[in-house]
Amino acid sequence: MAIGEGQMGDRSGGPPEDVEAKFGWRYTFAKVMQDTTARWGLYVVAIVLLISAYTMIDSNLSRLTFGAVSDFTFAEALPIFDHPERIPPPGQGEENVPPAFHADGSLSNPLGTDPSGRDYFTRIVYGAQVSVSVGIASTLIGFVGGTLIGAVSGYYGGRVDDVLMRMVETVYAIPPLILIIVFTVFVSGGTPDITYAIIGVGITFIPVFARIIRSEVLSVREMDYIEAAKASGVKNRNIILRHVIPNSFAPVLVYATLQIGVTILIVAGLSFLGYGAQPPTPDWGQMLNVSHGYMHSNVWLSIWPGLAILITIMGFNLFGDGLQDALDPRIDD
Amino acid sequence: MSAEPLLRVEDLKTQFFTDAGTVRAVDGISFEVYEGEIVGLVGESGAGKSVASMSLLRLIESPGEIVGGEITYKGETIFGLEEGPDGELREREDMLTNEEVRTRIRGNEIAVIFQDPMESLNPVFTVGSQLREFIELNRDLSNGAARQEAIDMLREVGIPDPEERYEEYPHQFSGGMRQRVLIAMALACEPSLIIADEPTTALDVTVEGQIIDLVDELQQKYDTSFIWVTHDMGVVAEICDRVNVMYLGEIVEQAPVDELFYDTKHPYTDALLDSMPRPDRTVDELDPITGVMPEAISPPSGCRFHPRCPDARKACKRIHPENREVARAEGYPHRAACIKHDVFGSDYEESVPIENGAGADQQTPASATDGGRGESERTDGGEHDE
Amino acid sequence: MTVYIDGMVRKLPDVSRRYVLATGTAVSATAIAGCIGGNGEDENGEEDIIDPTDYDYDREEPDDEDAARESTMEYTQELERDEDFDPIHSNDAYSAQVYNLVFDGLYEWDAGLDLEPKVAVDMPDVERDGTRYLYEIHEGIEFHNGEELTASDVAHTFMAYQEEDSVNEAQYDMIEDAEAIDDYQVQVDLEHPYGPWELQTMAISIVPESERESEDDREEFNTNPVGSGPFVWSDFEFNEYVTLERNDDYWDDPEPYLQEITFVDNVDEASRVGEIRAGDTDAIADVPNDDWGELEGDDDVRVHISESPSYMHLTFNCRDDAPTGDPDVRRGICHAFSMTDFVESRLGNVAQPLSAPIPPITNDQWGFPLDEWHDEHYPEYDPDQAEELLDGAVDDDWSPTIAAPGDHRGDLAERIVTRLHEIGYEGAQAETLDFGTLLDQTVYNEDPSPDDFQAYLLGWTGGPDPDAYMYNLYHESQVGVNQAHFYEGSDSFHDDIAEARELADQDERYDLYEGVMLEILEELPSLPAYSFHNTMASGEHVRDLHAHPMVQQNPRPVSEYGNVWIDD
Amino acid sequence: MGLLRYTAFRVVQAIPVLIGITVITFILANLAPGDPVRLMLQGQEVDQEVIERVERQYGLDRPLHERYVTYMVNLLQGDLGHSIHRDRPVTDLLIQRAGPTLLLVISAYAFALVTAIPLGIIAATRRNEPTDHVSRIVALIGVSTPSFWIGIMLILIFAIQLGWLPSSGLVYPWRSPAHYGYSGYLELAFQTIRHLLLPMVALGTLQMATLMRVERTQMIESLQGEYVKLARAYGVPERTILRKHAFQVAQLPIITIVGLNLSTALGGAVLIEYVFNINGIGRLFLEAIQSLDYQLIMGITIVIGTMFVIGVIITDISYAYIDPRVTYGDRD
Repeated sequence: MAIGEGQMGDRSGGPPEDVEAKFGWRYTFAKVMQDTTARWGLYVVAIVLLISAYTMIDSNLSRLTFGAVSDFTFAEALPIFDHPERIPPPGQGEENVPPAFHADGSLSNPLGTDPSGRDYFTRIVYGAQVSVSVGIASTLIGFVGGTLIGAVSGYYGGRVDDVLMRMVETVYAIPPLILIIVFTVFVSGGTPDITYAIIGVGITFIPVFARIIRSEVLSVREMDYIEAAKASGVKNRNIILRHVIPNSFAPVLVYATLQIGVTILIVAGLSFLGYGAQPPTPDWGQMLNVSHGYMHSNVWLSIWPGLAILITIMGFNLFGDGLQDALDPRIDD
Repeated sequence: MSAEPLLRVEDLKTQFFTDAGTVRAVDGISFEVYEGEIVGLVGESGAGKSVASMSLLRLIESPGEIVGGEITYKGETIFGLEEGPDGELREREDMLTNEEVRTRIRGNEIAVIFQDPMESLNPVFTVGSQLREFIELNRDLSNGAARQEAIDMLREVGIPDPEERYEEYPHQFSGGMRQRVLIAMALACEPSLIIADEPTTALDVTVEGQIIDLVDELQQKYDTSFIWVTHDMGVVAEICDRVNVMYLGEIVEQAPVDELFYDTKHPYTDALLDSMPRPDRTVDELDPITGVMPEAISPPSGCRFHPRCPDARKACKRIHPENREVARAEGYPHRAACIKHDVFGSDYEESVPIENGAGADQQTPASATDGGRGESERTDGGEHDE
Repeated sequence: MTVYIDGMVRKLPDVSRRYVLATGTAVSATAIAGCIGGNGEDENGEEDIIDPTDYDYDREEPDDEDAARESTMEYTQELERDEDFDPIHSNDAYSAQVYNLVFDGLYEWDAGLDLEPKVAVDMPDVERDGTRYLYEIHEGIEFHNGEELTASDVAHTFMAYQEEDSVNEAQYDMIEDAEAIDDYQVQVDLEHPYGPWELQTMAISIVPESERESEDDREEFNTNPVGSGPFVWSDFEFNEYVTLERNDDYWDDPEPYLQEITFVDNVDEASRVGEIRAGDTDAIADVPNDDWGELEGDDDVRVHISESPSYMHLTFNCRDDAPTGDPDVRRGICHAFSMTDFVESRLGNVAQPLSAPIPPITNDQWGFPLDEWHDEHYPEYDPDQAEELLDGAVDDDWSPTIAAPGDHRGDLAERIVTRLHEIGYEGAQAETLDFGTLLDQTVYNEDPSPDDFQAYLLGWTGGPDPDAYMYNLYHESQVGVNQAHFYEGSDSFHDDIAEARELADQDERYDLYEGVMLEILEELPSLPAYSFHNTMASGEHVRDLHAHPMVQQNPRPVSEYGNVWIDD
Repeated sequence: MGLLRYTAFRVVQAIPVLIGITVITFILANLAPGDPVRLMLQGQEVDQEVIERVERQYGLDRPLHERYVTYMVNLLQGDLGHSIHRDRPVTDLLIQRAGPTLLLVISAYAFALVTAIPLGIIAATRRNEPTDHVSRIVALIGVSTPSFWIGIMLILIFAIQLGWLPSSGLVYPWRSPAHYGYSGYLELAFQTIRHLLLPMVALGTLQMATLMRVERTQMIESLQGEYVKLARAYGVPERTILRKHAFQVAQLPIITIVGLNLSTALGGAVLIEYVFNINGIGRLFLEAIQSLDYQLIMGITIVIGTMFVIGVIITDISYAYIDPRVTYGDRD
């Protein structure tokens, strides 16, 4: 069946299929920087990426070097940071402290603490790494899987195309959140974990990428140099890898950027329901899961992670929109 | 010719205000259209032909704007400015309002045939219903009568089985057939003037011939005036009575068609004619115009054609010639904007020729404008309105 | 009747809520709560752990009785009902909350967990060394179908559990026979003396024999029950709501004011609190700890609380192959974190810390010296001692898993693990699991390896008899059914538990249980954690509502101690 | 091909996908951890004999492919199996729970369409003016915010702080007013809307924002179309151009996206039903997952997948109905 009519890419907005293969990096970058909103998007993305890279290195280094979680992390060298997973010992530290601007708040916990007494600001900052790495990792899975399936399907056509496309449509037909939860719970044997979530999300994104790549391949396939390669006896596999895929890349790359935002949204939902990141990992969705129980007693616990998600996804969307505009001459705003 | 022209355009200026600067798409053109004649508007793409023709209907969209000049149609002012008490320009009181232009001019007085028949029809409505809608709107006919008129018109423009095809959608028509529909649309509104904006460009040559013959025939039958916008001198020769040659927003030559071809007064027209395939010449003799037309956002100083002009001299860089009458034929003036003609009284003859050879080919629009507009002298003493 | 509930599975229903019971005669309630959690006050003089008796509201009477008799109430339960309303087969507290209003008990509990006669006229006569009980019942009690409740209905009820292969059969399998002597006298014979009988087992809901003769009858009866209670079954939509109407011909006093009561559920606690704050429902069950203050401070809301026989425990894998088979390791873990601190900071409004394997309210019937035990035996937070005990007893790369459901128990597991990390056992991990998975991995795990779990956190709700806890949670016969610590214990440990169960003499039972409990505190096969209170919140317009210690008795709209009406 | 035949054609085309959905769910469900029988008998002392009896009863002793065939045969007769945890037929449960979910999803869509289309058009016609900027920012926030978070915030603001709207649950318009103690159908309708408002907005915001972005882009594109220029040149009033000439063309992609986004909306319903305590399929799904009620999980997944496929078919058919360019049949 014809789910999507080639417009599956529209899940999150503008159709990417007409993007021209005009893909000079500098040109693109310059165009993105020209647009005020896209530029802000880029800044946000850059900041979030930097934070996650920093916290990732920091937490890994401290684990490798010092062992115990309670040991020194570089972040703690800065007075505003605490360790994201440390619970203050009995008698020290307080639970559910409101943000600093609140009458009962304190400057040492600018955003307050969570119900276990952990510094919320630190946790929000460290939460970036989970969202971002999950976003990127699962988009990558979808991207690679989709590219392979789409390329093979589009290149060979016929039966292969039929079978692959039916499979892809089947995966697409089950709403991602539901498919991912079923996948996560069953495959993990009832102990969900962020790894399963990443793989699950990646799989549900394969169809979208496959569809885009396939339609690109269908147009690339007819081009002269492919004919020439075929005629000169180059193997199918090599044609696909060396010629077809690289030439179909541009629109998918744009789409991938936009998709990272969608991924973060879905993973937030998963973690909120308890099927994504598990405690005590600081993850925004997981923090919303915990803070949901405190929505009446400490509203701020729900507000901060939500804002963090909102800003991050907005950054990716703005940047993706800018990238799309830069690569797609159809509409100039 | 003594009669009042149907349409008079005087010093029309249309500009686009973009982030990159002001684009003077139409920069002070004047021409007339008399009843029953086909007037050509010729030039390369980007010369401002389409903007000029859309200006006549006040169909210029933001960021474009008509900034000066006067358009008079059958004695009514489609566009006209006057100086207010504080010296600022304001719209004249007798100028038609937007609503008046829409209801009294567009369609029923001046109709349009667009360039791209594939895109001009709305894909989700039947051909007939679109035709009928415009007829109803412009001719005050009842629904049924408009429908009958539409079918008659379709037959008139040579569409077989018009009753059936009336119910069909644009995608079921070929390009030529769609252009016939557009022609039927224009004629059915019974306007006095039809602006045909490159109506045959998108069609292949045989279809183009058929369409031109059809228009020729219908024009004589209905005695409608046409403004025929094209870049193709061949079409001009075939169909037009009088021709305006446009270059970079200006009319550089204006003459009855025969005069233009046999007594060309402007080097640009010459170049256009040389670049046109003609039965009396071999392919080898084709001589494309050197260089590319600069962008209207930064026109060259002096004569705008001078960077590409084989006859250019130093004076051409300086002097910006207006379109002056250099001869008269068939009762119409033959105007040209080139200072090599005596009426300009310039120092052309004494000026040193400029080498516009292979080097000029490479000249980018930007470098062609080095020195800027400030230096240019206008022979008409006109004001820059920036 | 007999009910046990596995403690407080918060967010969504789980497969196994259960029951078990006991009875009692006893001591009046004293608030032990405050004494256990250290000084009970922090520096600001605020109490960290609230005292439920502070929330004993005075009785209220309506000014306008007629208006009160017009009132209707919606009660939002905290979990979905299984929708089994036949007391013989029903196995969940939330269905029980409904059917307890439809049926009358032979005996019913008062607010101190004492049994009081209801259908029965008085306490039973005991004969044959505690194996024969004679009951006399009130005359003139009518079922909702108009038939009289007679002794044969009572006998039928006692026997039905076994005859119909009820899931509750195990709690009644000591009954040898029950028969009506005349219309108003019943004789029940037991196979052996049964300790908990008088404290809890004989509190059964009487069902009409005539309505449940065939399998089909019982099927119908299960979702359209007929009892003799103060409310009559009215309307029911599976998994949506149950509505009961006042029984205008109720045989006993008082007759309810409420004309109608509807039970709905909302399993999400934040959403439930939202409902009561927004005034969308009249009362909700189970107030979350952190919303207590918010609701208490809300002028439109009244909070209700009662101690309950709930019991949370941290139980260890005591098999020899597990490091936690070593009592030093168990004690080391217990010293590594502070239970008191956890309860004070996370659950201070809705729970109290424990010092023995029975909840304080159960002890109200028995009077074990819990304070003393706490001081002498309960492991307090002492990281140095923890390190000392663990050092050498386990390897440095020891990586115990503590499994728990994803609620407050998950938080506790996380807390314990963090503390173990702090003293250098970096490999310790908390595993929060769905309830079904958790049970599979722990209790139902026939051969649990040290990798499956070295400790787990679960809960149990019993009643006034210690047997509910001792037998189910510690006796070796219950391994793989209710627990999985595989604790072997001293020579007499399991025998004593079994013996206490089959004794009628409560003093002898006291002595046996004292030894068993002290051994548990000493050897720590499991660490008593905390006991949840039963909480409710109601709109201010809901009057004369009082929380009951047994969760299945709430919201208890009508009793000798309260008669709820809505004051609009 | 006529519209009817096209419909039949699309339905036939959907069959492999529907079968695919059953295969995927069946395979996933049979990877279920733990022993379903033990789950079923939880809390009871079981011996091997009982386990085997139950296995036979549920056919769990037979090979996977045989079980699949049995499952499919039953499925075709409308039997989706038996919920172990709830001890009820899965089909009954789904029928009972489908109403609230459909009510929620459909009203969220209605909300999204009713707001997105006018806003998109306004933004397109006032391009780069303040109105446009504001609505674009709203749309951007809309596509960047988790729906459940919007739900939580709406509850806190409108139900708790302001007390204007209920915080949870739905009032079903198909029940009698008497059930709720309402005076009549008018009050029933009013209360239905009051209860629906917050979850509808929470679930619909993402759809609204997505549709609005597409609507704006499409309208801008459509307004630049030659046919709009032509209509202007023939003196068609601007309102007619907007409402008829440009609008009709711009709606085509919207229809497709409405169908495809059904997948997001159905997934979002899980979260929204959880946050608002709505007894729909979404919450049933979460409960089924919690209790590993695998027959129920399979049933729900298949039904939701089917709902999506039906949704896409409906939108495809309406697309074909509106867009004359679709030549029924060779469109894929």
